[in-house]
Amino acid sequence: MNEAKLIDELRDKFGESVGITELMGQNEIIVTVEKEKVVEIAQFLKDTYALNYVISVSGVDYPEENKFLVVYHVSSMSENGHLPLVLALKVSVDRQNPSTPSLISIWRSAEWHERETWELFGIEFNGHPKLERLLLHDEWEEENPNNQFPLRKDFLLED
Amino acid sequence: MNIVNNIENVLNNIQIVELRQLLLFVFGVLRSELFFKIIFFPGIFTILITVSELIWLERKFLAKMQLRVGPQYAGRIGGILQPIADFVKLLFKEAIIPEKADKKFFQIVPILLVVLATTTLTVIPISETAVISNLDVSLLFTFAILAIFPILTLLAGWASNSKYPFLGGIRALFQQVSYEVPLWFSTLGVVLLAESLNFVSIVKAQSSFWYILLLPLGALTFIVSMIAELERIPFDVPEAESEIVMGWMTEYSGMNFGLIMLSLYTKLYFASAMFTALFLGGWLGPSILSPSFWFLTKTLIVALIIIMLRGVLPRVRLSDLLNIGWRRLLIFSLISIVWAVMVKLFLLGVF
Amino acid sequence: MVMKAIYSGLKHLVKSRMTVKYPDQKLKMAERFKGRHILDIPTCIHCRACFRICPPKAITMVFLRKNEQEIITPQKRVEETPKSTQTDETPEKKNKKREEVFPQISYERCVFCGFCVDVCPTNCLNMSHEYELSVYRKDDLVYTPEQLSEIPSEDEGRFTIAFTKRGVTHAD
Amino acid sequence: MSPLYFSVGPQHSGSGHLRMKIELQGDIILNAEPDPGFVHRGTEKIAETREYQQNVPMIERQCLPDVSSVSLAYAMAIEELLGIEIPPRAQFIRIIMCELSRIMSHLYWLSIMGIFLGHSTMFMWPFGDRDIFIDIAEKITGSRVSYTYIVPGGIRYDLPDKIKEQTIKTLDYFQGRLKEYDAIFLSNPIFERRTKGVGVLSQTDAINLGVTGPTLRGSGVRGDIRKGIPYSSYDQLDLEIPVFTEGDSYARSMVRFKEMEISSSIIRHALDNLPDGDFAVKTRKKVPEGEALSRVEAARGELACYIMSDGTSKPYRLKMSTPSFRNLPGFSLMKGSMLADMPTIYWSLDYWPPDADR
Repeated sequence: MNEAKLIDELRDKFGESVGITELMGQNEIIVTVEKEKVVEIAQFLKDTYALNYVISVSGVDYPEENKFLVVYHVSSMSENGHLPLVLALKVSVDRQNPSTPSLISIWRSAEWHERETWELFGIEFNGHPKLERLLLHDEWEEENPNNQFPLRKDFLLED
Repeated sequence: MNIVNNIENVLNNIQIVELRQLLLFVFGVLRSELFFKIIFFPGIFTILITVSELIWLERKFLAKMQLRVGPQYAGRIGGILQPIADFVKLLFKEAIIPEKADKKFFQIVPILLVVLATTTLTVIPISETAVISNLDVSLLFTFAILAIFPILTLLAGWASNSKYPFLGGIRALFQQVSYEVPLWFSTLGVVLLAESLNFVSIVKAQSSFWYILLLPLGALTFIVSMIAELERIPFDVPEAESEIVMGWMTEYSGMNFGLIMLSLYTKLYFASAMFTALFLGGWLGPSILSPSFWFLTKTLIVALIIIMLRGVLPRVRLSDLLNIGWRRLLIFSLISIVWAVMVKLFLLGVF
Repeated sequence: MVMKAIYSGLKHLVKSRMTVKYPDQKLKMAERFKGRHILDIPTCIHCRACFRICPPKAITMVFLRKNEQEIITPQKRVEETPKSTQTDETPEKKNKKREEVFPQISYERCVFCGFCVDVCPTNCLNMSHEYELSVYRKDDLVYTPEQLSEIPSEDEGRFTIAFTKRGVTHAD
Repeated sequence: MSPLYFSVGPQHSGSGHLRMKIELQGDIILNAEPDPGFVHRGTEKIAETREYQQNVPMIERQCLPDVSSVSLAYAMAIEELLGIEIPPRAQFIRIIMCELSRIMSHLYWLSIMGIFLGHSTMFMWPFGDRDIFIDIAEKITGSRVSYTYIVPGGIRYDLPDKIKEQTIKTLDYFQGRLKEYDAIFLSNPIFERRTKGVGVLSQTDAINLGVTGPTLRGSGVRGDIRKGIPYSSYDQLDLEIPVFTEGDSYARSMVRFKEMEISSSIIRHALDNLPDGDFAVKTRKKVPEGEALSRVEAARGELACYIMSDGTSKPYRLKMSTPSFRNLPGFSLMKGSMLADMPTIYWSLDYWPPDADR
């Protein structure tokens, strides 16, 4: 399961839409991808490299660079357990109207994670069946109409 | 006896006629033997004492089985007065009646439950003489009273007018109705052998053989369907905490809840008393000890078995509950009747 | 069948009980148990290390109160402390003599993690075995340095876990 | 008959801090949808305002029955960022603490499973026996529940001296207790009747839904990080993973029950060949820039801790992907089952509301 082969294959298959890729310590790959191609790349990863098990989806806010980063951590799980490979698929999203295609059709397990990222960051996952209030209480919108999304950097805590 | 005499002649020379007759009548009742039976021996007083001690016994027995202490401070010796303390506490607790509830029925049900539970005990003979009403159809009488309980529980569930009690009430109805049929069939065997419906004569007929030895299957089905009738742990479905909080008792609080608990444990006492009367030969026992002592120890042992089951078994699902009720227990009870007939013809023919 | 369960249940009727009857029997705490803090006032060098490390910010630095009698409520305690000590930057200049401030711990916020004990250079702040800190008024939960310096009474619990033949129980 | 909507609410005796919106037709559940968030404390937001070491007590409070695994995941992520190597003795003591908290967490699960099925004795025994393990943890770490013992850079104190004998004695006593639990509850015909064939999760569904931990291993997938990607010298310990293929509540419960035996044998093994040496390494306050993902097998499942640091002494972004949050899809198993199966399925997922809400 050598990681370099995967990166090269990704490079030649998708060319420019695959941004910077790094090889982290023990078998962990970071791939940054553009928004448009993310669905195909995810489908490709799932089919050829059996990366079918989403560990977590986390949003990261970069106010200075005016962008969000949605990080999909995906690993592969087969009948006899974990395979060590973990791939961090990063999608950068514009901060003003953040929206990115939802990957539920490919990875069913990303559903709840995407819903939570939508609620705490405000990143639209179009195609997600059920983007509804999850962790915060129902009257959250009325209470703070302007900054609704707590995990953004500009949502300041008093303490 | 001179106290009685001089009270009597004091009453006699009261001038106002009506008052005199009334007081004489009241005094007559007070002295009558039936009054003593109703109020004291097999009646209200013993029932209350034994029932509250049954509650204490259950909590202490389960605590010991679960390696914990149980009631300890009330009444210093091992919390013996804890049930009384609970009832006094419940007296002062606010009996909340839900606003949308059907007030009339909501309040009648606990009272009716307690009344019915204690009336069933009037026919159970604690000893040869100590039975309040010696009906010759006393077994039939208990059938009738026990048939009213499901209606009351459904009424309680319906009157509370909220979701959980409604579900609990329906489930209680399913359970109690479907378990009454095997319950009565299992007693038929006993009636066949004793050739009478009267408890006293049933017990007398067991002088040679206790019926549990002759009809083991009947006894088993009786116990199992009685536990279902009492809604106790293996068949605790109407009051399943994890699904529908407290079933049909959810909305009751304060003394209403206290009365319902009292009626539940009175039914437990009645169930074990009926089992001893029907199958363990009520007060029959070697005569060194008084007959009522024998009756009470046997009832206590049966109650202990029922309580022990509560500490040992989890709750059954509603679907299995009904399966067991209609399929297995019904067949067992029918077999026990056929068995009783065989025993009647061959075995007793010989004696 | 059900018999196995019944047998196992009945077997436990003879086993010994697990419960510790708390008010009369008290558990003997482990030697490292992290209970209420004890402050050794003379050795404290007012370096505010505990103030900075405390995760829930339960420690505020206060002066020792000159007169003992007057009971101070927390608000009063908060204003009383000079403005500079509340901000968390390091004391202004090393050469300027440090204000004699001592840690005042509010047990409303303290999570007993023990970081302040680890980080204290002269380890004048340690933790006793006392865990019975319940009070009637919330303000009494704020322990002033003087209160922290009292060594709690040593009525230690004496009951420990004992493995007997009849199962586990708590013995003296 | 129109379906009956009712919510097994946050204050319901059968759910803990979680609301389940249940749609009932007669006795069959048409639709059961969990509504978490009642104990959401925003740990990830607060973590960004505190230094790395100050976060340890707060992060532990995410999953209180299983504290060491949470703090281990957090500590390992920071150590990966700092690029430091933990001395072997600290790694072994960390294993002991994790396995201890796994046993305690499974005991907690077993007692709640007992009371959910109406077995009051099964509620009391495991809670009582959990106390002897709490006593060991108190002797090692100084606090009974939230230890803050595993910190970035190793552990805070070494093992006290007489701890080995007490642990061995406790584990011997615990073997006998496991037989009792099995006799009175797990091999009880009514328990088997209520859990076999209830809430069946097939193997492919388990992987697609992304569930983790005993819920996964109950459906025939050998998914255990301790075996798949050994961390903190788990590879030096022999470790067999209980896997059941039926995928129903009974399988998930038996996985957890078997894991208690395995954990106690791991603790014995780790205690026997415990390497000596120092137990912690000096760490710097400022963590170099970068990101790290650490995966730990907590009692409820795989816990992934993802930290992005920007070179300051405070994390830029902390994301804990907790096992209970990833078992939320498991609630869809309740569709079509009976109301009486709702607690069985719910608690066979070993769902811990604060763990999911963070």
